[in-house]
Amino acid sequence: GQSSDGGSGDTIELTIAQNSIAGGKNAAAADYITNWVIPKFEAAEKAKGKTVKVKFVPSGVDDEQYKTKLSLDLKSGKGADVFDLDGIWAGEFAEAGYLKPLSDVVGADADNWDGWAQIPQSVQGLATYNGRKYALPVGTDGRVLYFNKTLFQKAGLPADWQPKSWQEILDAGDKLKAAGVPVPIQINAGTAMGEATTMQGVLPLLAGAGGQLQQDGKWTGASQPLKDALGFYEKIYGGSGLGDPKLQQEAKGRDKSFQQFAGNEIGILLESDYLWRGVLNPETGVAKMADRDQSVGYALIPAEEPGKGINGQDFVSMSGGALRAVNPNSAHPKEAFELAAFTLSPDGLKEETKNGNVRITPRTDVNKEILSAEPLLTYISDKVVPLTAFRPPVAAYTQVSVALQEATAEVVSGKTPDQAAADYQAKLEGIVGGAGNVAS
Amino acid sequence: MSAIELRGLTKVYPGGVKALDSLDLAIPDGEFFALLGPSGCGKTTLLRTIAGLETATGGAVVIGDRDVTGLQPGARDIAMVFQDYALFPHMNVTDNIAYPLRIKKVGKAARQQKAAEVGARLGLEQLMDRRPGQLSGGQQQRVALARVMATQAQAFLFDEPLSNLDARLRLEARTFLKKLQHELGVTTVFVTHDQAEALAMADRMAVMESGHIRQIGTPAEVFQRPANTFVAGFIGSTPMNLLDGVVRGDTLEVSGCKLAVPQSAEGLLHDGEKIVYGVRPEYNVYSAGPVDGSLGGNVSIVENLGASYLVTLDVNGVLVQAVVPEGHEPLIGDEGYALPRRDRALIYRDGELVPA
Amino acid sequence: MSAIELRGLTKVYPGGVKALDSLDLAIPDGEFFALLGPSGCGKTTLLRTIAGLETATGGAVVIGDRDVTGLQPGARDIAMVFQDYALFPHMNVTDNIAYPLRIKKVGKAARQQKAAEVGARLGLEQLMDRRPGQLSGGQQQRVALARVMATQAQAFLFDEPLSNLDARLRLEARTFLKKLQHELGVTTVFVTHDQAEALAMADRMAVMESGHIRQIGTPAEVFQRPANTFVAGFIGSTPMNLLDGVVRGDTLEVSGCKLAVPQSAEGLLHDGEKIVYGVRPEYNVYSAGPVDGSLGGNVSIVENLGASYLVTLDVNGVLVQAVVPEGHEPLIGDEGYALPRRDRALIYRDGELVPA
Amino acid sequence: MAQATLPPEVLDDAKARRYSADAAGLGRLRAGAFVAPALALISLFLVFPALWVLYLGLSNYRLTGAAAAAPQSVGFDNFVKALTDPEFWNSTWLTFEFVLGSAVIGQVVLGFLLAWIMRDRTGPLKRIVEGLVILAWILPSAVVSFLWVALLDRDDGTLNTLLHSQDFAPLLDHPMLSIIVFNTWRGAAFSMMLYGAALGNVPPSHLESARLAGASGWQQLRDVVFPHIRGHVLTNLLLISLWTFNDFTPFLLTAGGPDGKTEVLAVHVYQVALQGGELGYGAAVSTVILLINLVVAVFYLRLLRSKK
Amino acid sequence: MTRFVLHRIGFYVLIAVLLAFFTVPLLWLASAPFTSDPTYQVRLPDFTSENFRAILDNPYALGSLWNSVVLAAGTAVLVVVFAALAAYALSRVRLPGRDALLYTLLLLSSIITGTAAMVPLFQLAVELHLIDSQLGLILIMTGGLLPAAIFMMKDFMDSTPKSYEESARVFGASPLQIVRHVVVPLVRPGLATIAVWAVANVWGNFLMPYLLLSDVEKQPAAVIMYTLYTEGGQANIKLLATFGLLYSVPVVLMYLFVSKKYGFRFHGGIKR
Ligand SMILES: Nc1ncnc2c1ncn2[C@@H]1O[C@H](COP(=O)(O)OP(=O)(O)OP(=O)(O)O)[C@@H](O)[C@H]1O
Ligand SMILES: Nc1ncnc2c1ncn2[C@@H]1O[C@H](COP(=O)(O)OP(=O)(O)OP(=O)(O)O)[C@@H](O)[C@H]1O
Ligand SMILES: [Mg+2]
Ligand SMILES: [Mg+2]
Repeated sequence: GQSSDGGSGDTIELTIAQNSIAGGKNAAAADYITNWVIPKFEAAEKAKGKTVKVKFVPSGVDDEQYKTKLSLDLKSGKGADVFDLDGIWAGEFAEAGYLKPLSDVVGADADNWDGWAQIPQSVQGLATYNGRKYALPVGTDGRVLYFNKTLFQKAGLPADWQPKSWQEILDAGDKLKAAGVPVPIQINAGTAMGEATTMQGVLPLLAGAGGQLQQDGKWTGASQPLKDALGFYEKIYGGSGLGDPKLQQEAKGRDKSFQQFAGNEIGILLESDYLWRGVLNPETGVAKMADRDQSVGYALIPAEEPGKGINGQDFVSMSGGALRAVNPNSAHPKEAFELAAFTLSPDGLKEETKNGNVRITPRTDVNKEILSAEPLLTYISDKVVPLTAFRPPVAAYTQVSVALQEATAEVVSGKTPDQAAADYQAKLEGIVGGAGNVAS
Repeated sequence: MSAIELRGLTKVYPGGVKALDSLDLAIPDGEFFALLGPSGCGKTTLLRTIAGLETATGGAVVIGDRDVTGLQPGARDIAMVFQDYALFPHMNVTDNIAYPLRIKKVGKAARQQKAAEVGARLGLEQLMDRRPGQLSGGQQQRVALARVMATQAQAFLFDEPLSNLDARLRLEARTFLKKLQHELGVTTVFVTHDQAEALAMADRMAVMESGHIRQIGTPAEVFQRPANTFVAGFIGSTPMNLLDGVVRGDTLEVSGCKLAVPQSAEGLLHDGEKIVYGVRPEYNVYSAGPVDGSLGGNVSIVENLGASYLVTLDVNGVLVQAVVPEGHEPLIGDEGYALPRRDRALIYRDGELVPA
Repeated sequence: MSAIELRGLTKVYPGGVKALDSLDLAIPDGEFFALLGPSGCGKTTLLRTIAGLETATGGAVVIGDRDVTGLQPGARDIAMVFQDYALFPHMNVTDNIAYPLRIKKVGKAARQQKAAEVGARLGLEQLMDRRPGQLSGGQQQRVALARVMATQAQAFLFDEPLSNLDARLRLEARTFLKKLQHELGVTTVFVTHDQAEALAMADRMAVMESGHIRQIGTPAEVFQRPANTFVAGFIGSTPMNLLDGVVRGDTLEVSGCKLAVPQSAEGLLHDGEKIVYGVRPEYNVYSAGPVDGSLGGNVSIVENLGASYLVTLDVNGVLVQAVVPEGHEPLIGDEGYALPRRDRALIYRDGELVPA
Repeated sequence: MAQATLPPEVLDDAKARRYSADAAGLGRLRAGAFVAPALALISLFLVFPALWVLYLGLSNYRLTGAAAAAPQSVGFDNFVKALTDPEFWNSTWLTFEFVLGSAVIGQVVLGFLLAWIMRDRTGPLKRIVEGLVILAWILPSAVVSFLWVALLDRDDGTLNTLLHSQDFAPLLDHPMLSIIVFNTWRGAAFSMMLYGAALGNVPPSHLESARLAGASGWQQLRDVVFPHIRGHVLTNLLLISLWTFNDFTPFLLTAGGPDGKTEVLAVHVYQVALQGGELGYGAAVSTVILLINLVVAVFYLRLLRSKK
Repeated sequence: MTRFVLHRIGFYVLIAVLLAFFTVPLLWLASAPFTSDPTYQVRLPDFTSENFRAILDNPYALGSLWNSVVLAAGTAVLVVVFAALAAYALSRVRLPGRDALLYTLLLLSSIITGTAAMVPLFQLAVELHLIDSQLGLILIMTGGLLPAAIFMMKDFMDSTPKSYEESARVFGASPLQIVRHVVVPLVRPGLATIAVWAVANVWGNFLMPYLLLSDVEKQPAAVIMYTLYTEGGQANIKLLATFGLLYSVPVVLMYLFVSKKYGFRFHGGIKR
């Protein structure tokens, strides 16, 4: 951020940081920044008569560690001029003063950015805290139920399966089980899976039961929707044989669930679009599935019963997404914002998503074009994003999330949903500062 | 109490060092036997092989009338005192002495009584509660002896038990030890590299060199008639003069002097043959004036031996030593003559005593 | 080469042990001076205080005519050989010998030449590239000497340099060392606890006891007329007989026997007073039959000393030793008589020699 | 080597005790100068931050959120919170199991066993055994954790392959035992080396006198070896207990799971401070760990001094 | 005799069990990097070099190994030099409160390796302008390792005979000369042991290098190892196994070198 201090009078030096690195984690994103954004942006600025030098600061670590490093940097007035962060961190960063409203940092340019018009409200919400925009959304995602068509066929289930209620999922699971599928249903649970349990497990279920983590400034405790969600876990892991309780405890359980899904051992799996893009991808996935396009089906996550989901929905999902922020300490906030915006320009996004690196960008105009060849992402963009929900972007969320994971773990290891919900409420009160902030 | 017999005992260390080379030795019951030899000659190895701490490569060890070659050390019924005494530093004197009994599962009261008894015999009554670290060297040595005595073993093995003591204590200890062995009558093998110790204490002794025994005999035999130049050079508080000479008729020519043929070799030498003439400094009679048949030269060193002096003469470039009683010692540079006693001088041919 | 003088030297260790107690000593230039005494009497401390390795608690150390009391060891211009030689195990012989020169910033070529020279003088030519671990004890000792010689110091300090050698090597080494010192003429202080070594090597010697000097003199003086019973008991390869006695007119009654008053004490004793009668075994003339004025008893131990025997008589419960020439040794249990030489026997009153 | 009248250890020992004073003539001042660079680095990069941690423990400092911008002193609230938190006690208990199992029993016993059976051996066998043991010690933990996941994996794990067993999941069914065995494997080298040196200092003649008296192997250990190496045992215990107490590597294997069954204190602090962002509370827990370490150290030192 | 035979058999069985215990976990590292599609299963490798090519394509892999070498060597050198000097002085001169100081430092050093200390250390580095500086990181890690190093080193120093130093001193050597000429050569195995210990510690350290070095060009292998995961945190076993092997080789080589050259020796026991 302060790097410009040392630069010669008219050269503006900018840095951009992401949790991505060439040859490692999110390599494609890193390549995009270094090979396209930086040269193009410098050229564009040159054309405007400004000499700008951009440096990319790569990283390739756990999100927690990236967050720690980012926080420490920002706290001490350092850090890159432009940096990425998980949308869920917006609130806590804002409260800590690590992030400031864009219009305060950059000025009117921020509000006048032409991209806003292309970004759906729900996605804009990711970057919004207390009604003000703190960053640019980088994209979004969504969760669906994947299923293995080969196994479904064996079990006599349709290839265009779309359950309407939780019971239908369980019924399908029974049939799969009867057909000898080792793991009929995998819904992430337990602490070992970490946030995957929350986002690909308990939160979609909670939403499906009509519950929300936080409502009107109060946290939801041992409410009926939570008990229902935990009850669903019990039906899968509590001796029915529909799920594999041990897998939920393994430190590398999620990896293994991917391997097993790719290896035709799991019938139904609740996951995000990342499974399709990054895991099963026949070319670049970590658990490649050569016949992904033929044998993997997907369906919306149903509410517990039709109309019982949040806002009376029949189907639900959860979404997250990254943000690209301008460092409040930046010496050149305007140029930094320009850089951030440049990375999210239509041309840029198209460039970034070339060569199979397709993801759901924040811009509808771009999505239309790039997703056309990707049925799943189109499906998510069209069908899921409109009905999806987001996590509360507040500091306490991380701990609440852990408490939720622990609640599912308790159910998997044999406690009743009521008991687990009560334990959750007790922990919640500890986290959010007393029973006054909790509604049950 | 039993005799010890070694038959063709051989010990080769891993690495190829042949420390004992087919060695035969018989030590009768009750004898105090000293093993003497330069460093590295195999004394310790011999002792340790008897004890079973090293396994013999070949040959047999017989104690009493048991062949113990294959037995564990603990089963051989022998006791050993190590050079450093090997007292356990964390046990007091009583416990140290009683340790072998504890291993033999003797009851606590019984073994403490035995320890007290043996300790008293060695004058340790006042020290029974101390730890080894609080004892002087001589006291430690007595504790080590007491521990050995408490075992009532068939034989005692001592590996240089006195060499850690200072010179004065050593003298006392050797008198003490000798007396004790005499009283107990236990067969004892005593290793030392101090020839004075061996001479003073042993009933019989053996001189070893690189895994072989070079001479066995009583101290007087070994001192007066060393069987070969090796033993001759090794035994004696001052080394024997070993001078190269040639037989010239009935006389000998030794470094330019004419000497008489010693009594023991009379008639056994051939004219012109090369021999080594050996005479101990104690048997060289010194005089300030020329004497027939003596070795004459200039005094180069005079060392005080207490009641006598060791005078080194430079006889035509060869050093010859003689012991001179006090009051008669010369000054450095004086002329002097050493007359060997014919009854004590010896002749070595090819390193072996004549007659063998 | 300089004289060494100690004035009222006191050393108190932290913890309160007074190792040297206001000690005065003057060692003239070029003298070979031996320090003798039992373990713990302060010999090492004295040497180390001279060297500056310990700081004196009181008094002064003067070397040549410099008061060096406050100087660092390196500035005192002395050289010291430690008991364990302290050869640097990671350097070869050349580097070890040249080390003092390296410290003095002598160039590499010059110091290697000097090392070669000194090494040659001590017969180390073949060994210059070896490490200390590859040398025998005697060779190590010579390297330590060479290193000290290379320094060309004013004085040499030796702390029991021979006690790590085996008995045979020790004899050779002491002759060698004595000769070397004689040639170099460097003032030398030599610490030992072996009285034979001190007698044989020293020009003069001091006997210490717990931080005090008990006697200073030539070896002959100290051996023949020990100034007190402590020295008398300490010096001599066999300890002096020290017998309690009472003056009865012109004779002495010692353990039931009537003895003549020694020449040296004639006319100095009072009737009835209690004295200690001292006579060395070497000065006890032994005979098998009764002799007037002798100590008679039964032989309890006979020890071989080589060309003579040490016979211990039990005289009415008191042990008396005499040296008997070979061929005359009695058997254990025989009756025997020891007649002290009047010119060599001594009288001690309250532990001090009469006349002082 | 030529004859030494005194066995070297006797000589060394006596010398060391008697002339422990300033052999090189360093003097306090120069000794100070020698210690200074180390002390400077330690003060700056260890003592100062460590005190800072103690201070942080008294605040509600967080990585993010409002408390990051303006941390407030909360007195001993964090400590009260820790001491009333069952998870903390759970972690403490697990840590004791972990330290006791893997350090005090595992590493010490295995390390001693290795040193003992290798004590008078030379040649390739010794080199191979020692090399492998030390390899386990020096490999980076990131790599080592993979090795053990591969070993203990429920489906394809080498252990399952070797045992021809199905679905044997040590990390899930016996998580604590797994990390104890793991840490024993990982750390035995240090104890082995230390005991190797210690055993070298046991005078052979003492062992042999015991053998001559007929003592069995166990009796020799009890009566001769242990009394001799007590000091080494305690140094070793102190160091490896401290290290194991603060060892974070189990996290790489089990991530504290399943269900917190392996959430030892070091992992607990990691989760509290890094994943939960509660730096103040994390610092307080660290302080408590420090105090526990202190108690352990004092306990060992007492033990060392007691029978002297 | 039969007892003896049984004894032998027992001994070799025990050795075999121990060897297996220490070898079996290592098998994966020997096979996975050479297998085309490695999983957690140990399989007979098909000896592909593709994985190595893949890791060499990583722009940071080799550089990070070099950085690790720099950091480890730098830290080891500082730790050894400073610990040796300090341990020597502490061993030879009774400074007041020496033992208490050592134990306190040893205890405090355990806190510094934990997560809780990262904030103070980071802030300190910021204030001292040591962020993004390998030297700064080396200094910080040295500070953390020094107490234990001094503690162990002091045992080595305590057990070297003092007469060597006294002898050098009589010849007029200065204290530093004594340390250089005499003490260091004598305790070399100890120095080697401490050096290996320090290297192994630095080699595996992830958190501090990651926090204090932003510039990826300066980051060590421990950090780069973490980048070989995917967006969702999935291990790229292929790369990880291969890099893990490369990452292990230098420490192993260093150990072999040191153990051959100096041998390992430990001293222990708190002497008073
Ligand atoms: N454990 C061993 N391994 C290999 N060689 C050995 C071993 N012990 C002794 N030796 C060698 O065997 C020979 C005899 O050694 P031993 O210890 O018996 O001699 P020694 O006569 O007792 O000598 P010293 O007087 O020095 O005690 C020597 O050459 C020695 O180096
Ligand atoms: N560093 C020390 N601290 C305390 N006391 C000491 C120290 N060094 C020696 N002493 C004590 O000072 C006295 C004299 O010791 P010193 O070493 O000078 O005796 P020594 O005559 O050389 O004995 P030895 O013949 O055993 O070498 C002894 O009582 C000894 O215990
Ligand atoms: Mg021996
Ligand atoms: Mg001394």
